Amino acid sequence: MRLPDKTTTLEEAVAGIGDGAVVMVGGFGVPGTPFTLIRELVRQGPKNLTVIKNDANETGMGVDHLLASGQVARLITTHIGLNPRAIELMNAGKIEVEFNPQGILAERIRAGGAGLGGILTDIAEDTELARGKQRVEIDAKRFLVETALRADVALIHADRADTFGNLDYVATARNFNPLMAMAAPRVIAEAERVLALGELPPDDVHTPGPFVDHVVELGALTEEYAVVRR
Amino acid sequence: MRLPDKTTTLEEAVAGIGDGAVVMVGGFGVPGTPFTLIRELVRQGPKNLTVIKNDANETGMGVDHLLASGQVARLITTHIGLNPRAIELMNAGKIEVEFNPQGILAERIRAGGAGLGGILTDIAEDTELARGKQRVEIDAKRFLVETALRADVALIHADRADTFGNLDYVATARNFNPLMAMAAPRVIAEAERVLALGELPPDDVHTPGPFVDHVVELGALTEEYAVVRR
Amino acid sequence: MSDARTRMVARAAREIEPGMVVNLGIGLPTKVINHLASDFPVCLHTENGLSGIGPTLPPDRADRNLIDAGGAYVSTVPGSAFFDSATSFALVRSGRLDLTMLGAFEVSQTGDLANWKIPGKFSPGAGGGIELAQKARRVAVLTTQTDRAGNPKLKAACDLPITARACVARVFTEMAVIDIAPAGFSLVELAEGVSAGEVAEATGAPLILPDGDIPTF
Amino acid sequence: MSDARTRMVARAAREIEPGMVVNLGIGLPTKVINHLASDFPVCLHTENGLSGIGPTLPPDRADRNLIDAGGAYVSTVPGSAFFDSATSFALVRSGRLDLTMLGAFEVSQTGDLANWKIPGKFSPGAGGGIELAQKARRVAVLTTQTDRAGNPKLKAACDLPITARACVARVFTEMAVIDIAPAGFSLVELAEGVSAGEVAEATGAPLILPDGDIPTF
Repeated sequence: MRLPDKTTTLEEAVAGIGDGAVVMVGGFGVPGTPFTLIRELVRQGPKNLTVIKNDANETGMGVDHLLASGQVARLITTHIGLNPRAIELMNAGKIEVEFNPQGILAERIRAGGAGLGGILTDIAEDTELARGKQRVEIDAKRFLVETALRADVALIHADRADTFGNLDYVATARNFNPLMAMAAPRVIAEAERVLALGELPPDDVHTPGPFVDHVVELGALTEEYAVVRR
Repeated sequence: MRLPDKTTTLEEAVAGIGDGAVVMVGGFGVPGTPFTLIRELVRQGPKNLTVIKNDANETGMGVDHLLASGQVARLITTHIGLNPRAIELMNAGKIEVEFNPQGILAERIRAGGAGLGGILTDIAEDTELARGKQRVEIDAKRFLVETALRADVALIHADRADTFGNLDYVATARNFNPLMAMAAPRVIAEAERVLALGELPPDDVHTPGPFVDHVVELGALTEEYAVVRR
Repeated sequence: MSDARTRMVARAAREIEPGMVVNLGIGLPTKVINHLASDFPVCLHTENGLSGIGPTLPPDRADRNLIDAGGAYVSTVPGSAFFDSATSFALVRSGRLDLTMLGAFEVSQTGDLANWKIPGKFSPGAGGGIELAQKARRVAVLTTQTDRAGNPKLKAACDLPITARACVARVFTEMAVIDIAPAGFSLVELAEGVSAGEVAEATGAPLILPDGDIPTF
Repeated sequence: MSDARTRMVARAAREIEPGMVVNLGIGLPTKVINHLASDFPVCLHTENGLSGIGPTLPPDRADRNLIDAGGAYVSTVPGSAFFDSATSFALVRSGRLDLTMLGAFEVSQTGDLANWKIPGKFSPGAGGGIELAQKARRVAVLTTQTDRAGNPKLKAACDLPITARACVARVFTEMAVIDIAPAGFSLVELAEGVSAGEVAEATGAPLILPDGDIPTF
């Protein structure tokens, strides 16, 4: 037995994402954002996307390119304060934005990745974010039903991958990546380095290969990866 | 700033677990079972315990000592087929046993560790394990409510710990340990090696130190750790 | 293992397609691993937290921390990964398990599976069986055609508590390969030297025969 | 930063007890780190996935993959750990965060906090603020006593959308330390040179004064 090879080209990895697709995008600010996969998604041009990402990056970076090209219809997120374009599009009614408490977004994605229907939480009960949500009582305590989130495709940035799609992340570039890498039937990982099988220690793998469909090795990193402008 | 030291003795780590306590115990079969902490719990002798563990180990090993000493009133588990004493005590009505699907037990513990009220799942809907459980509908699909599990104390076996309580596990000794290490207000970890701060690479930590309260270094391993009798 | 059982396990191994992620249940299914070529592209999963199982090891070469869900000492292959029990079943429930092969006490003609409990006799708990049966993309059963008393294990309906409903796609026995078709049990292949009539007789519900020749294994 | 603000931040830093796990929110709270001694036993957490924050780094020594939740380049200390966003908030929601210090638009006399939205003006999303406010074992607020227009931020009730109800235990301003007591805002300490009357005037609800001398900071 040997583990299958999932390496492919950038173009093929991203090919066939259709109009109306739901796309999860890893990253929290710059670290862990799959800038190269996003650029290719802009180049290939599917429209009317629902994007699920912690934030909207900053002007001229990452998800902002998808907003600028008009490919995004809906954004499920936690905080977009660093992207004036996202706020402007939201206020003008040109994109729909759904805000989640950050850890609840993480849990909803994880629930999708874990094949659950949702989770029960008391977070945000007293706030406007709880409006319209279903309640369940357990032992006389009331919980909000937060539904699981899955996507058609997840775009992941890893530090290292092996050819089977085992991934690891570095420092705070981990964030939403391992959660999203479980929550779509098609998971595309860009990696700063792609290693031969056996070069990632099995105890240190953050995302096991069975969750991953395509592995793309990055060449020299573009400027986006290195810049935090604030 | 430096991270606090949580190392202590075996006796002090386990001290004060009261009668009626709910105790989570890591491990799947032999790997990851905290045999030394269990022995100390037997020695200190609290009664009427609820034990949450994947399995009941085998005769003369691990949880079986707690069963033999009559300290267990209730067992929340997935499979006890390798422990005849557990089955006998269950059939005689001397312990109460609650069976869970294995991955649902894992998720219920994780939900407790994540501060959630529970999870929604379609697992076991058609089986007797679903009896009496609450249902929730999402988009016309029916889910079981599986409530979160927390314990008063969690007994964890790690391969390596540092003095702050960062833990890592090896091979299939990981299993339920990192989940249980989140799900109790008092988490006691035995470790085969205790390292100085900075010796565990921060990207490779499996259980972050803030979840852990006490760290006990194991001396020479007893025979239980090395035997798989089947 | 008898020749008939070895042939059955070898046949079941051919069910695994290149690139699949596969979980092999305790008992007969685990033996399938012995029939996979060393260069066959497949990822074997075990629910206690490993993707990329390698060959079973003898005790003197075993790692005390490296077992499968049945407690057998196993090994890894290049590219293996370890993970916790929540992640392991996340993989199962979210559709990443292409195939599982399980043992059975009973299989119904609608694909219900009973393999975890015999009331009053055997109640050790379901372990991970319910999730494997309910959520693997394809569930195959490896079992003897009849129990020790000679009663068919393939029945119109399960009498024992079920593990999951309508989950089994195909059954491998020492006598035959039988699909769960919309109309019921459907004979696909025969073991060498076994007749369709013998299989029908050892099946506890109508057995649909294919048109034309029946392949053998 | 003005002297008054520096004193306020230094005073807030004394709120941290040895052994605590602490999350410092964006803005003023982050500055608290500069007032912690290098041998002080504490674990600083940031919700984007790090326990054990070290000193803030200048851009030329920054690691592009190592930021805090506010986007500032940070460093690690010996014994740091990285984790994903689900684990990070598991730590918050399950009671492992002993203390969080947050900024505020408004704090009510019952401890309600509003710090995420100004309808029609500022709606960037709540980020991780709701969970920090709702689930940290102790929530302290660092804020100016009044907004730029001179309106009190400490009020009988919040007018803005709230982040969490009845969560704030103590408020640090450039003028005073004020507790949320069962009966309302309760003066604990005064900044040097500030009188209790001045604080009461800059507070939008009754201010309870302690018996006897009021300590200063």
